[in-house]
Amino acid sequence: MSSDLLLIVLLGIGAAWFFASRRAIVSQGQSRGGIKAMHSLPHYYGFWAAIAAVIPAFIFFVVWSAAEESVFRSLAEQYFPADRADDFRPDIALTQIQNVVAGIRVGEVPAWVDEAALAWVRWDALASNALAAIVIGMAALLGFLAYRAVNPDFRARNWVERTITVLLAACSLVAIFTTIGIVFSVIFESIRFFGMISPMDFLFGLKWNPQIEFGENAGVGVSNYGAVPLFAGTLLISVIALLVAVPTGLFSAIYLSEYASPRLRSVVKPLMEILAGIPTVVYGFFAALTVAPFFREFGQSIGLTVSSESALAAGVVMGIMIIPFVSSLSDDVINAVPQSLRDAAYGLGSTKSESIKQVILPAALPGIVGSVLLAVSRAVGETMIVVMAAGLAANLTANPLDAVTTVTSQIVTILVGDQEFNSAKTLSAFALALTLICITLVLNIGALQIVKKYREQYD
Amino acid sequence: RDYVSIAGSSTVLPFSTIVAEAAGKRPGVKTPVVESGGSSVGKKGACTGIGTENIDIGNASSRMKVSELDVCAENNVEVTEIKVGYDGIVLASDRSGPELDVTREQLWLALAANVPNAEGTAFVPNFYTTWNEIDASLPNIAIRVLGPPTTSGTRASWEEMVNEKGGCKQNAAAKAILKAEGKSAKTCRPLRTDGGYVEAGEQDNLIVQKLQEDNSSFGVFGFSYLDQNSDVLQAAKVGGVAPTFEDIAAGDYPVSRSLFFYIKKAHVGVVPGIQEYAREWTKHWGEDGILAESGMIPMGEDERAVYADAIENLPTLTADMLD
Amino acid sequence: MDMTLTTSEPVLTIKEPSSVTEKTVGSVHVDNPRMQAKNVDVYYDDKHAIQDVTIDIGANEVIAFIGPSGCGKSTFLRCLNRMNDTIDICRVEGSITIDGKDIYDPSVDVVPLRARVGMVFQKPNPFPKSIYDNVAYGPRIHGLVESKAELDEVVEQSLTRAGLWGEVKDRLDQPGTGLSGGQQQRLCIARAIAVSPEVILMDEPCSALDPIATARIEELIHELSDQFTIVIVTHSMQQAARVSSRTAYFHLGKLIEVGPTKQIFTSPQHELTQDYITGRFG
Amino acid sequence: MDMTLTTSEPVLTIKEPSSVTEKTVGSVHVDNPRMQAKNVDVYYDDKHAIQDVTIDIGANEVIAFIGPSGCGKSTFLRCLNRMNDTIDICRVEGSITIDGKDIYDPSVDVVPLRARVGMVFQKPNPFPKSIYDNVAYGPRIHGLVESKAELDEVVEQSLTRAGLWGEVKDRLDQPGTGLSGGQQQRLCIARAIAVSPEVILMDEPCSALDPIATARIEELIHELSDQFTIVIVTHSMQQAARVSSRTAYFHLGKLIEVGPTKQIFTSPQHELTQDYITGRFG
Amino acid sequence: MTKPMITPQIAAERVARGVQARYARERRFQLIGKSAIGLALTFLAVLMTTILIRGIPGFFQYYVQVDVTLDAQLMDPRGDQSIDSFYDGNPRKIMQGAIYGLTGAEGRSAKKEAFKLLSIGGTDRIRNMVVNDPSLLGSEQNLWIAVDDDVDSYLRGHIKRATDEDNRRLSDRQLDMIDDLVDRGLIQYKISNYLFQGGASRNPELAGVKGAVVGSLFTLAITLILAFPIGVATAVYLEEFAPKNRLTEIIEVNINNLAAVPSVVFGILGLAVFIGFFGFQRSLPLVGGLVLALMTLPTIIISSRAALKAVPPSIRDAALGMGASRVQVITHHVLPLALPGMLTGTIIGMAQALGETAPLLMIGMVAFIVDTPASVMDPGTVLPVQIFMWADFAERMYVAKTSAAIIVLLSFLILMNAIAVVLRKKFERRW
Ligand SMILES: Nc1ncnc2c1ncn2[C@@H]1O[C@H](COP(=O)(O)OP(=O)(O)OP(=O)(O)O)[C@@H](O)[C@H]1O
Ligand SMILES: Nc1ncnc2c1ncn2[C@@H]1O[C@H](COP(=O)(O)OP(=O)(O)OP(=O)(O)O)[C@@H](O)[C@H]1O
Ligand SMILES: [Mg+2]
Ligand SMILES: [Mg+2]
Ligand SMILES: O=P([O-])([O-])[O-]
Repeated sequence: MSSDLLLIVLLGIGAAWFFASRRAIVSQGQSRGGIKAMHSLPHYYGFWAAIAAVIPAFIFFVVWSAAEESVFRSLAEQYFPADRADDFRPDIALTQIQNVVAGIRVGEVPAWVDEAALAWVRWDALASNALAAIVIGMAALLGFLAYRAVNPDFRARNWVERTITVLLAACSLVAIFTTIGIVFSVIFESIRFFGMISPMDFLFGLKWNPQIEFGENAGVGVSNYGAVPLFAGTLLISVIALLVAVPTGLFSAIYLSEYASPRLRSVVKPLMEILAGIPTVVYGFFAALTVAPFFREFGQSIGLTVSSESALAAGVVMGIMIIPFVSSLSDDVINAVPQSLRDAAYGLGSTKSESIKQVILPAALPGIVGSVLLAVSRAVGETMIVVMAAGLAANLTANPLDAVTTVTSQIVTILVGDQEFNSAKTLSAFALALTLICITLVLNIGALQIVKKYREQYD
Repeated sequence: RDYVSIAGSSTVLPFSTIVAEAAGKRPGVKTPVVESGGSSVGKKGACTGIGTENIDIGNASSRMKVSELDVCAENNVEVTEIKVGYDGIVLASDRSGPELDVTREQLWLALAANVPNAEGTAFVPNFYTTWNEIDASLPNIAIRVLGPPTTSGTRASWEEMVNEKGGCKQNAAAKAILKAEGKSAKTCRPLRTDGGYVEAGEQDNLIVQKLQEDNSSFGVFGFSYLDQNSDVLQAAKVGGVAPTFEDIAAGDYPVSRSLFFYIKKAHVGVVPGIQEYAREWTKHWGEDGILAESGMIPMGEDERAVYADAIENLPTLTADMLD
Repeated sequence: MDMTLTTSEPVLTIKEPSSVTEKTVGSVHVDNPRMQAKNVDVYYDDKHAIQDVTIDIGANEVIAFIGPSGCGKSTFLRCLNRMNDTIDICRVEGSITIDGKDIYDPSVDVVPLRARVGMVFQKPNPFPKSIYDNVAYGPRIHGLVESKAELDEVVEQSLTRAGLWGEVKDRLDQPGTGLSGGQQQRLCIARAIAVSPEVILMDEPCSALDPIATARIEELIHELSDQFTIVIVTHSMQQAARVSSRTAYFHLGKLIEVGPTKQIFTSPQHELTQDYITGRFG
Repeated sequence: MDMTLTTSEPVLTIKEPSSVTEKTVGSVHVDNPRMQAKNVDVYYDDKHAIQDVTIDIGANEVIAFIGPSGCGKSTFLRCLNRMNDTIDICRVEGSITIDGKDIYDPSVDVVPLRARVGMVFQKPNPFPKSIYDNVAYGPRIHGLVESKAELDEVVEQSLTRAGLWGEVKDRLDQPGTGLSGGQQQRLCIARAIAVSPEVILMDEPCSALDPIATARIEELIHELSDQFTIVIVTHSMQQAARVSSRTAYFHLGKLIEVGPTKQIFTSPQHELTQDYITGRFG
Repeated sequence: MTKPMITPQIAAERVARGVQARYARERRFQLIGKSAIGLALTFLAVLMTTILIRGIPGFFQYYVQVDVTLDAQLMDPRGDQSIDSFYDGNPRKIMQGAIYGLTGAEGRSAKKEAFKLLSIGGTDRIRNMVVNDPSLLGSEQNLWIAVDDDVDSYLRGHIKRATDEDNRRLSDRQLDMIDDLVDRGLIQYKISNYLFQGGASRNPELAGVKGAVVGSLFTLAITLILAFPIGVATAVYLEEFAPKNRLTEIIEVNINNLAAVPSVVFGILGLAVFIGFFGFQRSLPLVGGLVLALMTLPTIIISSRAALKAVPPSIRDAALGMGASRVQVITHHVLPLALPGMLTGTIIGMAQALGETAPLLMIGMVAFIVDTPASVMDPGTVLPVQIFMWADFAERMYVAKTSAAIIVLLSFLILMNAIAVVLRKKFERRW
């Protein structure tokens, strides 16, 4: 039986037990004085039986399906020719067998492969029948047991709800597992990196200049892995972006929530949100070919040397991109400031702007900080604009007219470009990622503290 | 897996995809999937692991080194090397800008991280800021060359062919210093990071566009981008030779390299379509083929015959073939 | 004493004030009016929330507005310093004057008006700022002081008058929101008096407070009454009786009766007032 | 009549009930108790909001909880159907029984408990659903009816008993939130009685309503009192006097005095009760 | 009681003194607000205009009208009308004949140049015609065949006759032929039927976004199917069930932190876990969807929690007071009310997922994939990747195609948002 069909059958069995149990409880209840005499509503008994039938069987199905192939592969090894040539490759042989099973015959196929494939097909049939039998049997049996257990005193609702709660809790673990997964997928490489480059040099070094270190080029250039210029560049570009996005976004939010008519607001807000959805390649071209030359020419006209790749161009365009993060989220937060604070300010004779500046904004600060943080995250994570408009040169500078680069764009460039998995250069991407995550973690904990502190203050 | 999986050099990618697309037109053949990643990913991918979770063919814009072949040996993987053509690395600028006719040695002086000092006694950080400081015949404009980042094979080739072979090994002062310090010429390779050479990402189109914004800048990229944009770009002559189709093919243009792909032999006969894909190359790699049309410089007849033969017989690449 | 128990049977018929304009019972005018409302009507969109109310508010008196829920006490109170302007759908007709000047005149600025007619709200609403900044807010925005020293003095004086100085003088830089409910409300009063208003409007200022805190606020109102005109809305007749000298009874948007507090509570003249006072409803 | 005016000077000293446990004045027990609270203490974290309260609630009586703001009336009321469970920091000690069964017993399911002890809140809070669905919600989740016809009947009956049927029978499918405040509150009462509870808890059910709506609700309470036990929290002594047969006076977390309403209002025995009744505070 | 330092009279004077300046400040403040909005909208307008102006031409391309005879001999050399036979055929000859006829090209080099005017898509097209309908063999057809990308660029004015012949990709003779065809009305500018029907192609005139659109659909479907329920479930658990303790606080910080993790790191995760550990193939929309789902999850969780917080407690109280269980309160009352807010978060998250390339680089979705995926287990790519790759191809005509693809992506985005906004409106029925 194909697995799709099996799953449908499984659902069918669940549905059957649902209806059976529901019916059973209704008729049992009848003799006891109606639904009122039962602990739970009939459909909870139904759901209980369905859960009992479907969930364990489904888990079994998943585990079996995951394990099946490796079992077959080990079984298939018995078909390998006894007199194996030196270049006999078990994995390729298995692939070949599986190809034949899938109906792909490439070139001439040795007889034993055909035999193995035939066996494989047999096992497959056997296994899928066995699986079907077990899954259906399990579902039927457990469903039956649940069905039998049904009686008006059975706390079906509590059990169903407990299952739901467990499922919900399981979902909240996904976020945890994601983090664990991320840490695990960068930690080993990072450790290897720190085995080659001392963490001190990495964290406090002032020069970032990794050279290709493999193949012909091994040991040729002197690589520097000082991450400070990257973090400084990230900071510089983010600050420029925030200088564009925060005032524009915040003032837009203020105007929309405090002054604009609801209609204007309902039109302008989604319009501004489009800015966040424009692909970053577009922003990249815009930054590199429109904004950067503009700054350069403008700079020249007033006697400044502005390089074509400048933090300024990248930062400004990135700022445009993240305006909606600040405007939309701040707008929500400003709206949520209790009316009582506005009343208090107006009652004392504040003008609107005074009450906004001195009361509403301070009160909304935690939320605004949150929205800015989200905007910063987006800015820090952005690569395309940086690579296209700010270049990749890791200059340690505070001059926005210079070319700089950011952590994320280095990570992406390293991982996308020519690489060798054991070179310090490639590994440095993982170390950068790990460091960045640690830094954002600290930032987030800090932000949480700010939010906590201010949250105590109003309301 | 019922399709061919290819990865590697971003230089070979455009040509590889053209062939893949053509190969996929046959009924019942799935078009191969071509990923980028760089030459070393291609070479390493070809050499690591057998089994359908690994790639079948690796593209590379530089030939496998013995050390790289060792990886294959370690993994018990045999590969076949197929050369498909050449690519020239050009230095180009906007047509409205000054023309440039330089030698590789001058380019080295303009772009290397370290150059011999005026007395020729030691390497010092590159101090040239304008072209005419290197040689009076060159224009009096600031040195500003946009090119690929350190993660690029194109850049590595440039460093090898210009800085090492065309620069340090030709320059008397440099040779003397190297000898005195007991260093190999390889140490001449790194490019300057003080702004004379600008890492502009691996987006060659962007470099082309930036050159049009600023006509005193030069850009380093593959021949095909020059070919497509010949109406707006002019190429610098290197060693007196302009990067034309004919001169690169003839080997006269000094900054050019060969393009390869490596077939994981064990997958032939397992994953369908590998050899068919390789054969497809032979249909297009001639002077009139669509690959030439897209800017790949074809090999000569004889070489084509050799590699067409290799595609049929799949000889295993061995270390002595590489020397 | 038996008025509260005239019946333990529910009252079924509540009379609405007749809809033809009926004159308010009692003397709506006083000799030395600080504010005067004449034929004021207030609408929320179509809803006629205040109907033809005419009343004087005397200088330095404490006047209480009482009446059942929804009768328009708050609405009328908020007209007195144009806080209703902040509600889009609210429309005010008729005239309200302060010291003879119409506050709804187009030439009148609400900003100085609200500095003259301060407001204290039902729920204490200190700003999420320090105690000092809460009190200093008004003088600062209105530019009432010339120096930091002067500001310090205004803050101290206001807090003292609000009976809070002793309790907070050592922690002026701590957030106002950290105070207890009663203290917060006194802080709000201090904040209001810091701009030296002539009139202070209070909308059920004690309804969120416990009896002990309430007693302190009432005491404070009593003390402030010799310098300020105070209008207080309250649900509690007892409170009205304790703090006010005049009382106005509202019913479904109309001003039914006005008079000296003593008189309203002992011998109400209008039937509705009487019913309310005697607890037949409310 | 003069009790409200014993003084127009503010009262400055509010006595707190002495902190040593002092027995509640009056008879806390009744002959036919439906619910019994014994030595109940409630804490919000450290805050001791209810202190050692013992009281019986008789079958089919209307009992009123009165007392100044923050004295714990709502807190105690919410203990009676374990609505306090929803507040994390709230901890209840002592025992509360309904028909002799401890409702805080770990084996007790709150769901059926709350079906037996219904609740009506201060602010009318109909579900954002149709009028019909509002009333049908309880019977549906508790499985009280077997068929649509039966459900229709329950809905009609409940609305009729809540005195709302006539007003809404033509628009049962319209949103409950579209009704006026008083109608909404009656809808909430209808919703509560639709599950045929034994006890209905009402927390200031009329405080958001105008006098006309309030009168209807009081009438309704009166009518319901012959089938249900009703516990009502109110700020208005008049209302307590009108609707209840027994009254309990709370003060700062303590139950000070319980007794027949008439007696509490005419001859309160505890000093605090007396002060409150006579309007010295509150 | 102390005498007030500032009497009401003094106060009134001082207030009056400053009031004009304060109103001026108020007006300035409003003006700043308006300019901020104006500025943001101007940016948007500039960007959108640029995109539209650049992109619209990408929806069109030039076609040349040719008459061909589907010669059975050439098309079906084996004569058995089998697929193999058709693929052994030589439709190229037929196209050559047609174009030589049209241009009157004589001589080897002229013929070669003439044939280069046509896209190679033409030969594929006539082959497909007979494959799909063998009865067409031998018939005469009048077809509009796409011109080669260089010709297209010339017609668009990107290649100019004024340029030195050596420096352009078309010879003078070719230009003459083209001009002649244009004069005869045989070349026309028409809506491109390759853009939406074609997959990725290295022939810019044949390249289309179909594969990428389908890939994006598959990927986003997986993302939505996973991220929305899991995100909402997590939010519900944290907001409604979880005890407030250290663990939940850690989860909260952790989720906030995940929102700040650069997207490429999710790609690293996907590579390590889904491809490395679970052994999925590279380039699968399934894996892409999984990675993007993990990336989108924090956004959805954070906004869903905010939406849940905003549900008025009175509704919960009402339902609890009726004896509803927690799960019932949530499913009957809280979720319906919180859904609009949850949808907002989903819109933002999905918009970001739609535009992502960096994490997909790591899992092999940045690849040249011609075939349109038929399921989430077929290799596929997505729109932003397509844009990213096209933007870097050397051929000029990709500039227009890229811009057109950007418009397609934006339309996709706006469509997605519109659906969500409509849904939100529907649930927002405020009672
Ligand atoms: N913002 C508003 N929009 C529409 N109607 C309103 C608004 N504010 C008040 N109303 C209505 O105006 C009437 C008077 O309301 P108001 O708040 O003035 O009553 P109140 O006497 O202060 O009542 P309470 O004692 O409950 O505070 C009420 O019917 C109320 O519903
Ligand atoms: N959720 C809570 N958390 C902490 N303290 C609370 C909470 N709810 C009530 N309290 C405190 O418990 C005490 C009793 O509150 P409760 O709401 O029961 O008073 P009440 O008599 O109903 O007052 P009111 O008449 O204002 O409704 C008050 O001091 C209050 O501040
Ligand atoms: Mg009010
Ligand atoms: Mg209460
Ligand atoms: O990708 P490369 O060809 O530069 O190695």
